[in-house]
Amino acid sequence: MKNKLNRILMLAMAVSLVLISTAGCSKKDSSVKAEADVIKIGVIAELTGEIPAVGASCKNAAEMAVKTLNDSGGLEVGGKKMKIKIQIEDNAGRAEQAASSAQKLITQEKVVAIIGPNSSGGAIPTSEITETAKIPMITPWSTNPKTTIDTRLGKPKRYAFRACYLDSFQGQVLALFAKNTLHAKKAAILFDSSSEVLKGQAEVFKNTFEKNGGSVSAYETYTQGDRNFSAQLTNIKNSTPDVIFLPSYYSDVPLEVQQAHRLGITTPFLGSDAWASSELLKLCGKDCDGYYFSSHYSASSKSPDTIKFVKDYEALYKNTPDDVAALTFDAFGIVFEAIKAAGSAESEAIRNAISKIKGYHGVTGNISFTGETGDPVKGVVILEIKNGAFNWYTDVNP
Amino acid sequence: MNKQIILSVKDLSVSYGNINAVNGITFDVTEGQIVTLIGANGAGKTTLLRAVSGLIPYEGTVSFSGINLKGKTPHEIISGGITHVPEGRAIFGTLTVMENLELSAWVVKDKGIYRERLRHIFSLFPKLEERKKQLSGTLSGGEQQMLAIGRAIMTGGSLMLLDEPSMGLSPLLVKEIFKVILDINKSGKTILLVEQNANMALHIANYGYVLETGKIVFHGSKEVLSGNPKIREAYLGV
Amino acid sequence: MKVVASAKKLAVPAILLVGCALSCSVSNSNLVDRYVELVVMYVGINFILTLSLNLVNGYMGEFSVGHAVFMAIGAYTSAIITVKVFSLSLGPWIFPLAVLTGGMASALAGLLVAIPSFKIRGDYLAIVTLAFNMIVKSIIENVDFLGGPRGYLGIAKLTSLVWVFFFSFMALWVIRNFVYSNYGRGVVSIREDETAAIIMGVDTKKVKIMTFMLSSFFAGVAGALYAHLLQFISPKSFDILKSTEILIMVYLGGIGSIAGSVLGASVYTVLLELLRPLGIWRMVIMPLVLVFLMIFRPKGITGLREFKWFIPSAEKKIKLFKHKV
Amino acid sequence: MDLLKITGLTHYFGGLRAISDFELTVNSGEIYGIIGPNGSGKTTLFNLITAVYRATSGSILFKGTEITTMSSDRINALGIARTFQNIRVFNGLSVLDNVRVAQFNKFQYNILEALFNLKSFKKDEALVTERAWELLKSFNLDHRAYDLAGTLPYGLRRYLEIVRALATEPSLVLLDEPAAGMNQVEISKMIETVKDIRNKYGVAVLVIEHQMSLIMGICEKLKVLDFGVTIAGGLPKDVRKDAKVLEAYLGSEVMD
Amino acid sequence: MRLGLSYLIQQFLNILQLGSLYALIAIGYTMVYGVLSLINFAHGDVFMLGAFIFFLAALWLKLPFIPALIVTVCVTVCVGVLIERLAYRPLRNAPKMSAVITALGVGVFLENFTLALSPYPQHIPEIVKNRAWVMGQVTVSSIQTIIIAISVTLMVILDFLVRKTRFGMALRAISWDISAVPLMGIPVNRIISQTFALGAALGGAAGVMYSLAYPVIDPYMGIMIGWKAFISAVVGGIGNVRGAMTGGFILGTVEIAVTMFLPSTYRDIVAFTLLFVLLIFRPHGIFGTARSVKL
Repeated sequence: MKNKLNRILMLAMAVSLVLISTAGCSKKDSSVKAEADVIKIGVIAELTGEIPAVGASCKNAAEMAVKTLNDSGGLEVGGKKMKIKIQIEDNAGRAEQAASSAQKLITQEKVVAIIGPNSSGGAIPTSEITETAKIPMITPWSTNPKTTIDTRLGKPKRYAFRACYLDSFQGQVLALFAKNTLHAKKAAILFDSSSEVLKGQAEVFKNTFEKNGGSVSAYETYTQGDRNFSAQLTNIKNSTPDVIFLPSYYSDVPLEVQQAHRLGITTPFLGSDAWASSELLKLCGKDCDGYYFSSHYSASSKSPDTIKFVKDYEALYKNTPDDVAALTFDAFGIVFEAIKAAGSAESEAIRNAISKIKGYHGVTGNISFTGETGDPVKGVVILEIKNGAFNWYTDVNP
Repeated sequence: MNKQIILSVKDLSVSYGNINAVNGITFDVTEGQIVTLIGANGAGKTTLLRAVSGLIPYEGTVSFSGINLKGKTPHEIISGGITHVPEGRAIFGTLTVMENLELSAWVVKDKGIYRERLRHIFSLFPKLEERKKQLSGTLSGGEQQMLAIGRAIMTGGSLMLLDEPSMGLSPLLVKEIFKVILDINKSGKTILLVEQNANMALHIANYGYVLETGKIVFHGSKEVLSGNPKIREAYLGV
Repeated sequence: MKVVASAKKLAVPAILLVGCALSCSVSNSNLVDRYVELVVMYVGINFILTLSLNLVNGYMGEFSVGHAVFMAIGAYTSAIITVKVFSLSLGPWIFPLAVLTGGMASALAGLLVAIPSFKIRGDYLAIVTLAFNMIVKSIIENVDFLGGPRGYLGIAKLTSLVWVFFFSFMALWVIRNFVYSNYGRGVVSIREDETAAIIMGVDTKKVKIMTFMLSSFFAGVAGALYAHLLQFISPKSFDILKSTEILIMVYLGGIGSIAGSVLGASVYTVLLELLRPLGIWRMVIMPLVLVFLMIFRPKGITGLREFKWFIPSAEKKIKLFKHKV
Repeated sequence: MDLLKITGLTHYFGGLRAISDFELTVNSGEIYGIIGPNGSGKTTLFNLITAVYRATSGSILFKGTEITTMSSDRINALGIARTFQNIRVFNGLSVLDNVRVAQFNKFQYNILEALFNLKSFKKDEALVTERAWELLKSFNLDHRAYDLAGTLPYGLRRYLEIVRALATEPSLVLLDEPAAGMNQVEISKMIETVKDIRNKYGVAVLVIEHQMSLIMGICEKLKVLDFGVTIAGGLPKDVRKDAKVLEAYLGSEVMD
Repeated sequence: MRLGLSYLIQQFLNILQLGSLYALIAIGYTMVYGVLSLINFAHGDVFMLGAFIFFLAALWLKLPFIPALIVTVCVTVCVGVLIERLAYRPLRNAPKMSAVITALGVGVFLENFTLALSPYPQHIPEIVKNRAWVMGQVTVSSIQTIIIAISVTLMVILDFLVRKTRFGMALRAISWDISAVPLMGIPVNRIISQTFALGAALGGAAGVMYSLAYPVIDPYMGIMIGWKAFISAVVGGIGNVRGAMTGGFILGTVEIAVTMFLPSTYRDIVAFTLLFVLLIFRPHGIFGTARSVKL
């Protein structure tokens, strides 16, 4: 009996070790062979876990970006047309899985750059790994300031970039919008306190709004997975605000808005980029009509790049691309642009080229990097929901 | 009297892990009789009954009215005509007396038979009728034993397995219960009685088997067993 | 004879030394892929977690479902120490101290579950541990000093293969010593028959306190290693899903066995990585594998048996036998 | 000297009286028997002495100390050990460990010494292990010491339970039906064992049993319980002639 | 004004709605626990499946509310019974914890299988026309009324089933002492299957009503609510059907009451601390009793 267990244990250990290393080695061989005319880019997306919709959009846009490029003949690098290959890894929305995905992409798949992860929880550990490995990474969607800053040294990380604007900027824009455009004096806030993004938005909004002479009449929270907001909304209703700021994910928004209406709340809602998904229109129906929210981009934008992107995406996936899709597409665009500019597919060259990008015409607007930080300079779009569509309302540029 | 063998057990063995609780037992029960199995705690009596009613796997054969019971589920065996009053009574404490009886009529499809048996039970145990709405967990030990026997009557069947009906009962109650057992026997049921109270058991039984550590060590008619000095010393305390 | 005896005496420090040296050279050379190294470190951390939960769920037979909470306490405590100390640039030698402090803090928290366990048992105790997990997670979310839901930042990467090896080995050695001491026997006697144990003079309260504290101590150590490996911790990393993951590793490997924890942690962690090519279907296949494994090996891979290296020499003769819990 | 002195002990289960106004005095080194039909409250008595249940009223003095409200492990540390009617050895522990764990109160080492495998731990462990071996040897269980207790045959588990009880170094052992399920040969062996417990280890014994041969063979005094009430007591030879006892326990000879 | 009467009434209605949903799901946990002593962790995911099947029935088959509800319940019943057959029955005699882990595995499987087929959250079309009645400052919506009415009806029916029918008696008999049940000639396996069916039916129905009230559904929606329903079942005393109902309403009340009187951020802390304290004082829940062990 003892011997049997002995053998099982040894066997299991040996098998697992061999499996991991051969899995790694075989990939290494193939990548060595293929390296000549293929550039490999890694994608880390939240395919499973708490925000699978984000991962799905990211995956779709990534596949589309690469397909579009390859169909057009590939990327010209140093006079040679090269194809792009992507390797998509799931991080299940968890930090440790994001880290192992990143490590696997770097050491075994030998990718030259990484797009993703989208959640800050995954993006931060990933950025630490790419920093050590000197591989550039662009997170499409992580708005946490710490993703691109090395907190210990208090200076920007060299290899971490993002395709989106920062939360603080968005929060300020929204607070001023509520104050000046919507003429609100009293605002109520309802947000998901277990989400770092949404809590950040709520805090910045509150500070800016109060600094500019407004008052916050109710500051209510819930946690992820809650579906019943009646108690919080009843409190909000009692505080009689002029506007309700609702930094909530688009899947929660319809519930909140509908429940508010059922409780007889007529105060307008104001949303953040977390609303920006075409799903919201389906989910919310008429309930969200007339509300404003900020976004990274507008699918109804008149920019030719955006129009083409939206058309292609809808043709491929039968739904309107959300901001994650647009940002992922832009992240790829930035990497392609950088490779072209650098004339090389070396990670270091790509990194340097990204940091020098100025005025890249992306789906989500013009994107520039200052060369000092990984945070782009780009504008916030305010959209209005009208007749079951997102309509461009205004742009706010920094 | 038609002396037909109703239950026949051959080479029955049951083991839990490495422990043989019952070790190659062979015995018969003749129709219309009261047969008793006596022996101390742990001698394997309860295990034996549990094997007969299909609750535990065993080796050997058990046949009832000529039908081999091996591989049958307890549900099939019980509806086939064997009832089993388990040790410790095992009444369902959160159910009322009436509910206990109703539940044990699971295999009784005919409403008329159900009412008939209910009347019979209440005539045997008038106390149960008084308490039919009471939660059975609050009954006294004797009443619980009555209910347990009542349930078996309700289930029907021609052979009743009784596991230690006297346990925890005062002498007066024991007498009463044994009287009921005799009555039930007279009404046509065959009874296989497992008992520690050897005196009482042998008193009403026609035939007895003595179990020791999973084996039958003596058997014979009640006169033979009561007369055996060894048994008298070990089990009758005389 | 004497040589053998003294060799045996030296075995533990020797293995520790050789293992440390080996893992040090492996991580400094490029012998092993960084990815493999990372996965091995995950295996190590998961092993510590699994073993520590095995102590409560396997050896003691309780059903704790909120083990990630102890990991969280260890992670946050140690992170605060290193972040604050490192801002004073005191050097990485403080790291083991921080890990141990994380463990201690976590052990103290373990007391909070140990005391209710005197009265509350089984599924009700499971709910107590679950509630504790939720409470602590919610507290972290609400305390700005800890970064709230944004997570705690600025943690240096101090966890290396050497430290993971060192602490895994310590966990194995210490828990093995515990299991084969009178405390350990007391723990198993509680699982087998708590009433009989207390009547036979086992101070069940003391044993429960020791077990919960030791278990949460090592969960805290694992949390500290985790924090300094990923350099980022947030309340989400220690939610009920993490707790469930640890539970699965314990029962997958086999309860009441150190070998079971080794196997459970490695099989689970490695399988999760190996199935990566399946993409989204990975998380569909994984639970199916688990369900089949439980149906065909209901007692886990080892099924209550122990690997002989993990048994102290004096106890080696004890026969291993499958039996029902 | 009074080792155990029980006065006015009463216990109710819900509304049912399990034991009422029970009195008992056991002297050091005495073998005392308690008989009565199943369900008459004998095991309840043991459960009250070892604090599995709390008495509704009455007092239990052991070596002059009030133990009525003490916890089970403290009572054991004072010197009362017991066995159980339906054997409760620790099936998942080896035979040796069953005996070692019962010496819980005898260990001197603390938790840190155990965790780091220090000298004092090893020394203590060696002592305890040696004692366990001695006990196992004298009860002929040493050849199964490394087996899991759950794999022992019924009879050996009964003995293991007795060894485990003795390992706690008690001055009083409560035996709950030690001879249940045994044949005459085994019973005579058990009789010798119980005598040994008293003679070799100097431990007083309080025994519940149905096997008259055992009771009559060893008990110096007897108490008969029926329905929680003491119906007789005294020397075995007197008790067995008591009409009430014959009626209640042995079953009346005649039935109408 | 904040604590005015209409505010209290409004919150009370909220409590009724939330509490009855928790209670419905909790019953599924408690019934299975009653017969098998198994925490059926997959139950929250059966509830999730209920919402998805309802979605499909409404969207694809274009069924109106009542037929869609019936179809959903039928499918979840099949799923519930299938889970019992395939995953739990082989482990009936295995250590209890193996079955619990299997249940966890089945739950994760259901979640991710659904996810693989539908990665985006889905929106349930407005099947029941929602109307709001305003009475003073209290607003009552038709959906709220439907949920409370159906839940209460189901609970009354179930209570009747458990208390008055033979099936219910068998159920209670099994939870009291499973070993003696076969001796009454009762086919235990069939009763267990039926229990799973009933639990799954209630879970499915709860899924339907949940998706009426909160019409966005996703594959992970069953996890949190599953845990909370399980907590409700334990608070009530696991294994006891009335306990589960009470527990559901208690949890709903605590969650909403905390939001009423304290910052909603503290809701989880306060709610779970109360739970912690409750269990210290009543280690077997509100209706649960300790089973005495025979020595």
